[in-house]
Amino acid sequence: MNSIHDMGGMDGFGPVLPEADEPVFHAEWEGRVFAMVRATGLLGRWTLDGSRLSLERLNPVDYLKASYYERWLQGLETRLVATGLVTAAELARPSGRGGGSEAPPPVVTVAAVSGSLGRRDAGRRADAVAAKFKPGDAVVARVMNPTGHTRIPRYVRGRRGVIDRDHGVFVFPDTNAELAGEKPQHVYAVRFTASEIWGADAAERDSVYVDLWDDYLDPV
Amino acid sequence: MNSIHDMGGMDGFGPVLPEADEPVFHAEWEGRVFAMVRATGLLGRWTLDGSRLSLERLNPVDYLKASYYERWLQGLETRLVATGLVTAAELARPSGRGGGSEAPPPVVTVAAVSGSLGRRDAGRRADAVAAKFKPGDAVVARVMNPTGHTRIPRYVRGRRGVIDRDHGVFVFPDTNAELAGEKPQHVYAVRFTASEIWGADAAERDSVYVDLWDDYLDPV
Amino acid sequence: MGKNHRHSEPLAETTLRVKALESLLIEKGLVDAAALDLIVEAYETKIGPRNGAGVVARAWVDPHFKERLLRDGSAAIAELGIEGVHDEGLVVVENTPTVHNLVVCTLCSCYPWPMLGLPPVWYKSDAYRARAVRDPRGVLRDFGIELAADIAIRVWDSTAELRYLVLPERPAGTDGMDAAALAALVTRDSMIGTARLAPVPARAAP
Amino acid sequence: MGKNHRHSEPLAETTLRVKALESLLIEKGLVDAAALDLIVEAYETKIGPRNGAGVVARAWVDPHFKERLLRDGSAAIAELGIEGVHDEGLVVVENTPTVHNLVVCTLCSCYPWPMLGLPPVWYKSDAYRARAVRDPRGVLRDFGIELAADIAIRVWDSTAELRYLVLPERPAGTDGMDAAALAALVTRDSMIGTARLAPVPARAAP
Repeated sequence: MNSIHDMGGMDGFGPVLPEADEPVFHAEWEGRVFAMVRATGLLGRWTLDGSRLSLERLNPVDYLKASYYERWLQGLETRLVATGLVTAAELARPSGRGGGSEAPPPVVTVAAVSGSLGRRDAGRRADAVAAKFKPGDAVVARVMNPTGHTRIPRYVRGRRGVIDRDHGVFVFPDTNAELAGEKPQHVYAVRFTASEIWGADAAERDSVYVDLWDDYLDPV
Repeated sequence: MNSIHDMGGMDGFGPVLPEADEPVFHAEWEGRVFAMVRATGLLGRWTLDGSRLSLERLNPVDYLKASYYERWLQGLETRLVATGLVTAAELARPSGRGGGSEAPPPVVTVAAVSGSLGRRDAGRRADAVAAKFKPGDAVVARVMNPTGHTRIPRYVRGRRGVIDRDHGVFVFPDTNAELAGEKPQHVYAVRFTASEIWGADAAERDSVYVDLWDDYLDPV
Repeated sequence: MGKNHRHSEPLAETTLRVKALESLLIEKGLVDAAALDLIVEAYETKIGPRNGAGVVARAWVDPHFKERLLRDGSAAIAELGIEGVHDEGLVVVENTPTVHNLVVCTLCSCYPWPMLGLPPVWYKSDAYRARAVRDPRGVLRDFGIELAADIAIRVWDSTAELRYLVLPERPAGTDGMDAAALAALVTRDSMIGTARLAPVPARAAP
Repeated sequence: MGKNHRHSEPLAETTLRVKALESLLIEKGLVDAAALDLIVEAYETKIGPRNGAGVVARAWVDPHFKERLLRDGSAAIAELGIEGVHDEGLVVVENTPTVHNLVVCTLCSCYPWPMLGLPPVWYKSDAYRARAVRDPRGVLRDFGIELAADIAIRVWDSTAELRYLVLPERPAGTDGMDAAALAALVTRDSMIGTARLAPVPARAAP
């Protein structure tokens, strides 16, 4: 969807402000949100694409106002409720434990987490899918504006590029986000000249490489 | 500039919510802001394009959070300060009159306003400028991403259309906004099919007409 | 529910800021408060959709006027003595049984003031600006209109200084009505393209 | 000054909301608090840019490793025993005197965690995501780098599940240094592409 998250090429956000000696987390709650997102991902109730979609669906004002981990928190709450793992009423309850019942043994344990630290399902698949393109081929990024999740940024749609390399076969985000099939296919790094994307005033030698799936590309 | 104001084709803003029996202004201050913007426009210190630019330069969060007349108010304050008609210190002063000095006679009077009600300089010029295109010509909207004011929306850049009609000669927004010259040139209604802009899933018969200047167009 | 209803929030700070700015402009001799009053009054009481409705009704009853109106909207409307319009470059686009027109300004809020007055909040809303060009049929659904697939939609994005007015179809059941009676049937939204005019039921015999 | 410093604002409400959510997940038997602790601890203390710096230094001293690294980053790094990386599809792109690489994720915040740890706030900021693809030279200026016009910039937008690591140029003045000493020179930002490594001044004779 063309929501505010697709911000490549937008103006008006001001300078980039590096922070000296930045901590990993700026507050304890940020670390807890990060950990909860990682841990609940192991429950297998949504895909990485689906979790991105839950952020993309935030209202644009809420998205821009929120800090990074506030966005993650909102997205996680949305996914938990959408999958029925948690109810909206439970979320709205004041902080602290509910009734007296003993908690059942946890699904995501220390052992489960230890085995997956730094690891994730990156969507690579072993399926033998034929590649539509090979390095050096001229392609055009499709003009498409799906209302669901997609990973083709607005700024390359309709622009011509060249296949730089074939990364292999991966699940397709547009369908995978809503559990509508993995549709595995080749992903390529596609090289676009900066002037093709931004116009004649772009630096002549500069280029932008974007990773794009077969279903986002047409031959020129 | 590609700021948040260029929102054609974006998702995520929710439904359109018509309001029954809507008043012209929802609060007295809205009418005052509207009137101040109209009246100060007669001072001749900025162009209509320049006043648009002052809104486009709002930070995206501020832009989206603000109601319509709040945006106008922020833009007006910016223009008044930028042109030196008012100082930032004066704006920051608490409400109410300042020192005891008598106000000088106003520049924008009732008489000045009466003559201009419902009228404005719409940028049409009598210059004899040759048209680059004629109705029926196939054109492509230029891929360009100027960092200043422009009136070519992102969603048509790089897309092919047909000249529907020639509206005549008008000042060019990109230069006129910053008082860098009127550069008068022809403006055309350009017809784009919805599928050319949005892709194959758009309704086959639908189209979008966009008014574009000669400097935004190339022949196909 | 978003921007459309922000105006109902408390805005004490904004009110003060606006009052301060007005005082400042007056104090500095830039504007006359009475001039501001005049502008507000004109848009609250004089400049509104009745102007546009009169033009539409006239086009329905006078085929020659309609032809001139579609060829050069500003010139035709100048005949009617509505002030200021000829500066605008008004373009009138006609709905037919197979074409439906819809007007938007994706970049700000351009709107034919002299014809319709100031735009409603929804017209200036982010939702309308963002969606009208991409999903006009969805937007029409928000207004309760389900447009048949075989009707072509033409969306007019007012990116320049031209202003667009939709000439809606004359409703069925209005044969013999005069221009004044017809003008009373024309709604603001029908001239933006977010409404279609309902047929007028036959009157019972007297 | 925008999003980068929002984290310094009071966030009492958010803190409570996060605590409530964690209690709820534990109470429902979904996650173990100790598992959350382990994740936080790993990213606060173990998984960070030292991993990437080791890979870069190794490539500088071992041309065969460098060749393998540029051909298949994940496979080469697996040789070094850094956990989990081979799942990622790591792509290493090399800076040269005529090419400068810069990594961004315009759509969210994709970043080579196993190599660099969690991304800094600026990498995730709207300003960086919006501008890196359009105005990489301006972004580099925000980092104090003025890149010569004859150096070609390659911006890598991480739109898929590949992750990009920049192999910076080996600084002048480092001849004869071993991998451990070289690794200490490699900064996080140089592996994202928003820093270049300064030459090492010749040491005074002992």
